[in-house]
Amino acid sequence: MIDDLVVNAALCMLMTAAAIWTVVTVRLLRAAIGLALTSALLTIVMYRFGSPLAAAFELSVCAGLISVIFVSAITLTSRLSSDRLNQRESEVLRRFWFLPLLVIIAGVILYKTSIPIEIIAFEGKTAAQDDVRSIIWNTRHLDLIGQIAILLAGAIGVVLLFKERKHG
Amino acid sequence: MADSVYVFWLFGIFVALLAIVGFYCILITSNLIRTLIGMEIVTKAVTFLIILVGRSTGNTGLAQSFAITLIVVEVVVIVVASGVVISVFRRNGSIDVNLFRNLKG
Amino acid sequence: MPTLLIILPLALLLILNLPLLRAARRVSFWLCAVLALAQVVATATHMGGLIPDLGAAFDPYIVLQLRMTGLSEVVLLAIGIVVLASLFTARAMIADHDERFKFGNLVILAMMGLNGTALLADLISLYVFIEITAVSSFILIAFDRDSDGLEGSFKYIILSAVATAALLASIALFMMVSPDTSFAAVRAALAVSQHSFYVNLAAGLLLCGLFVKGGLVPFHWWLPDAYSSAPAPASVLLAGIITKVSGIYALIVVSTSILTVGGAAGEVIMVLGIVSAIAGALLALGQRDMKRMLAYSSVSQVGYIMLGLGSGTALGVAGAVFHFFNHAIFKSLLFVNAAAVEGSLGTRDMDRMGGIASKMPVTGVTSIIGFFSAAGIPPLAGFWSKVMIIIALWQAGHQTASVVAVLVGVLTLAYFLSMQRRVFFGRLREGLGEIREARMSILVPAVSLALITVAAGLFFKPVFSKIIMPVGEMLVK
Amino acid sequence: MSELNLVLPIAVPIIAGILVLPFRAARGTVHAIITFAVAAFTLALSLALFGSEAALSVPWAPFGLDFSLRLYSFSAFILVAAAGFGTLISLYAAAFMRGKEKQNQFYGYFLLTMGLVNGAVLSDNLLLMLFFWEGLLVPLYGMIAIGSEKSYRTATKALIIVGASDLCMMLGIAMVYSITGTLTISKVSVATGSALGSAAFILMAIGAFSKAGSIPFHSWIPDAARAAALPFMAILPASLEKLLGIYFLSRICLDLFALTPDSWLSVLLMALGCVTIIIAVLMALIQKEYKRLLSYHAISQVGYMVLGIGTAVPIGIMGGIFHMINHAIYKSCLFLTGGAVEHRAGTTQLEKLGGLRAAMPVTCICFLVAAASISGVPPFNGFFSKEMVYAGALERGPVFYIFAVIGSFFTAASFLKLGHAVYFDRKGDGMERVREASPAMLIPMVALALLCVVFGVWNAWPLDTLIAPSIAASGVTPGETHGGASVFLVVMTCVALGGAILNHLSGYHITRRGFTAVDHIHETPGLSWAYERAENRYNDIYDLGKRALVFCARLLMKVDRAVDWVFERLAVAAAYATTARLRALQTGNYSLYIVLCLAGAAAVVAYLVQ
Repeated sequence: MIDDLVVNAALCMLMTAAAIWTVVTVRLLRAAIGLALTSALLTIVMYRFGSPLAAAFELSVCAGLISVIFVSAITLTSRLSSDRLNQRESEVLRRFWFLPLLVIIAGVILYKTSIPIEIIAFEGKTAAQDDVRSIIWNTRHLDLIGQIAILLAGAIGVVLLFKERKHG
Repeated sequence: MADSVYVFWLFGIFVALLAIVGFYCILITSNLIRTLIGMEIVTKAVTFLIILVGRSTGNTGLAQSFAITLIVVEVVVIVVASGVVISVFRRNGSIDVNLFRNLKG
Repeated sequence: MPTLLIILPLALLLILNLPLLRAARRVSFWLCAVLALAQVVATATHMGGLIPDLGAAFDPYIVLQLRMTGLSEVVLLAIGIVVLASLFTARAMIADHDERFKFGNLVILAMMGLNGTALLADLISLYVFIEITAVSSFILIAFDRDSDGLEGSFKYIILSAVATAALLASIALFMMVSPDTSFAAVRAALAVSQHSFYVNLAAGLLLCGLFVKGGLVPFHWWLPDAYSSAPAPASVLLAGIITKVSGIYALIVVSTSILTVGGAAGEVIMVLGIVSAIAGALLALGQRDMKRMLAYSSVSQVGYIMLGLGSGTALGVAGAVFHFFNHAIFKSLLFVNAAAVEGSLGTRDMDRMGGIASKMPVTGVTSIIGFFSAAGIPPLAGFWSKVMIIIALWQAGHQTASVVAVLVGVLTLAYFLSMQRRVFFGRLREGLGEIREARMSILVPAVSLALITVAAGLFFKPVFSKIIMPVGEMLVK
Repeated sequence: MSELNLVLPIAVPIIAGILVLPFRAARGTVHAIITFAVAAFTLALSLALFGSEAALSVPWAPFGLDFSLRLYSFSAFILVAAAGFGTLISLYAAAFMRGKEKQNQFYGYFLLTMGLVNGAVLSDNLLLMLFFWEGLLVPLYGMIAIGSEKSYRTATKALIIVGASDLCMMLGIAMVYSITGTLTISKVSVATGSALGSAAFILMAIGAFSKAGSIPFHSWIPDAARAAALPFMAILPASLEKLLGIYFLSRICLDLFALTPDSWLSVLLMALGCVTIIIAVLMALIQKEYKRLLSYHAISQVGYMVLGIGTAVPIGIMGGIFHMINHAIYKSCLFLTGGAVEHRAGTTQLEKLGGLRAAMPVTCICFLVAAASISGVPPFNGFFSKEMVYAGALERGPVFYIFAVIGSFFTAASFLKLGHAVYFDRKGDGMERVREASPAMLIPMVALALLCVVFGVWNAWPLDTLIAPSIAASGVTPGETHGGASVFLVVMTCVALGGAILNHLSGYHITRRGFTAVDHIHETPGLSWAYERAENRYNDIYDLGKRALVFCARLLMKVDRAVDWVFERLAVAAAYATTARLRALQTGNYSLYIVLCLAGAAAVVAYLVQ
């Protein structure tokens, strides 16, 4: 049990480190890769926390699809992106050394503060509630319909925003 | 139950840290794409929180379905947002946040 | 019928977008309009008790956790009306057929999201449907892909992401105490554990997320940018209903069916209401851009709604709901008029207008009606809802808030007068001799909305006792 | 008499107004005819209703807001008066407005005003009354705003002042409601003893004052009179709204609150009345423009009404109400003469006018009658009502009486100046071709002047049939009043009037111009003979006194403008300064927005978690 906790904590630390790297690295492409790495580490933690299906989604969508989107957006825009912006960005990011320190301090402070957690009470566990597929298909139709709609909105958005405009 | 309390409290710290990193990124950068990356990190923090709550309460079914919904919705938001960024680039030739201050007052 | 309200828009969209049905796109505008009109008619007849339930027969086949209350009826009616107004405005303002088709699609998507928000009773679904509406409106704001539109859209995306993060975190925290995220379950769980740190944190985050969505001061920053830079028909929809449903309606529902209004949450809502009412009115006073002024006026009016909600009494909540409806009507009316003016003059700068009421009489008269209703001049509907809110505040013992609400009325009058004077009254400005009245498809919604405002004011007695007050009593049990 | 007839005087003018409003007209004949017909119909109807009592109550909206109207002696009397003025003015307007711009708006607003005034007079529910009362803002604003290019400022100022005081009234009504639990006027009766009761009284009185145009809510009236090109703008505030304001003040004092002579509120009202009389009349004295001078008198005369009602003794109250109706008569008449002069001579600057007596004899005679009336010259109506107010004031304390008499002296002095400057002095430049006004303008003028005489000579008739029943309905027993002015009062009045005449003559003797005749001699009457005897010897003292008085008048003018500045500039400037601060936060930088949002969220969460 303790081992499990230690491994999880170590993974979370790695994940935080990856996130920090994502933020402080100067090259945008590397930032996108850092994001994918964060996502992948999160996937492992999720899997170990007993959420395999969500973990699979996280891996395929966040680590996969979103990275692809970012990389394509970066290549689409960096082709002509001015040097001035890059230079200023790196100047700004030079100030980012401060971030890891900030995160460590915040972590220590949070660790030392003890906020009483009074209630975590979910004991009426039943078979139906345990199975994620049955929950999705049996009780959350509305969310499914919503997801269809939002994907449709995304499709319209892609058609509208990614395409070059006909006139002007 | 004591175990769950400890788990929630320990990993809750990482949720907070991820959120701090994400917001820090949004606030300090001058690049629109990096802003979106910051947004993604904040979303990661929230996803982690949901899974953590599921783990602590044992209600993993609901937590997972919630997380999946969240992932689907977020990807669409990111797609639309990067579509806006690309349009901005096509229009202005730059994705500098500082060009983004026409609307004020 | 609740199920149909969600399924039909989605089905229509899917059918219209089938590659085989390119021919259907020509009539897509009318199909969308008919759908919205059907919603208006069905809701109105249902409210009037004329028909039992139009789609009750279909409901057993698709099980969605929806609930149709008196409040949802009011909101659904407002949604239908504003969507119609927006569609007609789009017909006049967007020339290209293909663009108009896409615009119609987005409007219907937004309508579906709004309908869902108005009908659901579950926090996760609330998040999903708010996001549907939000994503549609991101695209709508950036529809023209002009510089301002993109900027407004991006700011909305970013601040909306902050709001979403708060919303999600709060739902997750609520899941710690509740096995389910339906409103009833969360409410029951909260009754047991009221004083926990995390529960209060969750409540605070939930409120803040919705404050951002609804554009209350100091969470309103995106709102003027988004409203003023969106294309005209999109700002009708945004100002009239989108932010109101996904922010304000959600706040009303959440604070009455999850949190118990009148406690600390009620105090927070009331303080923000006062701040928004004052700051919004003051900010509106200093604007030159017509749409931006109307946007800030929205912030101020939303403050009134929050005041009514924060009072925690049945009358106050009823007043809030009625003001919600009235605001949807008169604010879309004003935005439709702004669209007409912008369409004719090609500018939104009020300093470059003047005396155009002589050239655009219908627009001028309807905008006076909208302005009177917004400023709370009897007997228009806006007067009644403000009176209800003020009386409720007084009765609930918040005399100061009530006095502030009255005084903000003077500010409201001041900025609307300044707008009317700069735009419509006076002598016609030089160089504007050529302008003409807007097209029919803008005048139709303008006149209809004006008539609704007048009618809701004149027939206040039945509206109040049959519809509004029962809603208030239902919400504050 | 069916109860539904009560709705007609309200509905017919309003509907006619709304119908007239959208249609432009080049000459406006049709508009004028419709307006006159509606006004005449209202007059006939109100005459038919006069003497009967009726009540109509239809539940309309919740919170005790019923559509309830009540006709009884007082409201019937005001109804007749309002309709009468409306008819006369509409006739006059037909001549004056011919061929002017924006006739449709003028007649539309005019009809709306008539309907709304009738509604406010008849309503028996406080909120319903407020409804009509606030509604009057719309035509008021519109009427001022259509005047000229720059009238918007004035219109907005009027709207803000009147609107703000209406809000006070709304608060007062809310207090009354919370004290008594009812909004029906005939059922409300509040004791003024309690703090809340006193506050409610003051708040509601503020509403009445601003409608009536009493100090310190007056500053829009003179501006409106100048800014609006239409003399009617001055007529509506001068007659209809004043009628309404004083009507409501007396309702407050008599019905709602039962003001008693021993309460401090009564003293407050009287003090306010005296202050209004003196300040406004001193400012009227130094005006150099016809309509503006009349406007300040309109304010000053309100002081007499407030003083009379504030005495809370029967004779004073009757005097106040009688003065109200008299004032409406002679002030309308005076404004009509001003309008006629403007119409024919093309200016209302006193400096340019002069010697119009021969060219406009009828106008001149009407002016003389009305001016004599306002100054309180014996056979005319103003004399009798003022005597009653004096009697009431004397009963309460000599101080108030002395103020009132001083006011009377200055009134007479300023009207001597006005009349002399306009009608009698040597002819001004370009006044040769001035002709008498048209019959449509003369008829109302003559009718009003005749009324001045009728109400003066046969004053027992209006007092017995109109006013005594009115206040009797409110539970005040009218005593033996009419015509019974005591010898002392009459003598004092004559002394004041005589002093004013002497004063004027001596001033004219020096400057040889009526226009400047009172600019320099504002001495107490007792000293003017001394001046004549020894001009040089007393010169220095005289100069001193003259300077002091002119200084006082100028100072008061400054104070007046300062009050105006507070309303017009300071409030606006403060609002705009705050606006600028707030707008500075909206920098366009969304990082800042996020920080502010997070800060707000932190505050909210901290408050909830605490």
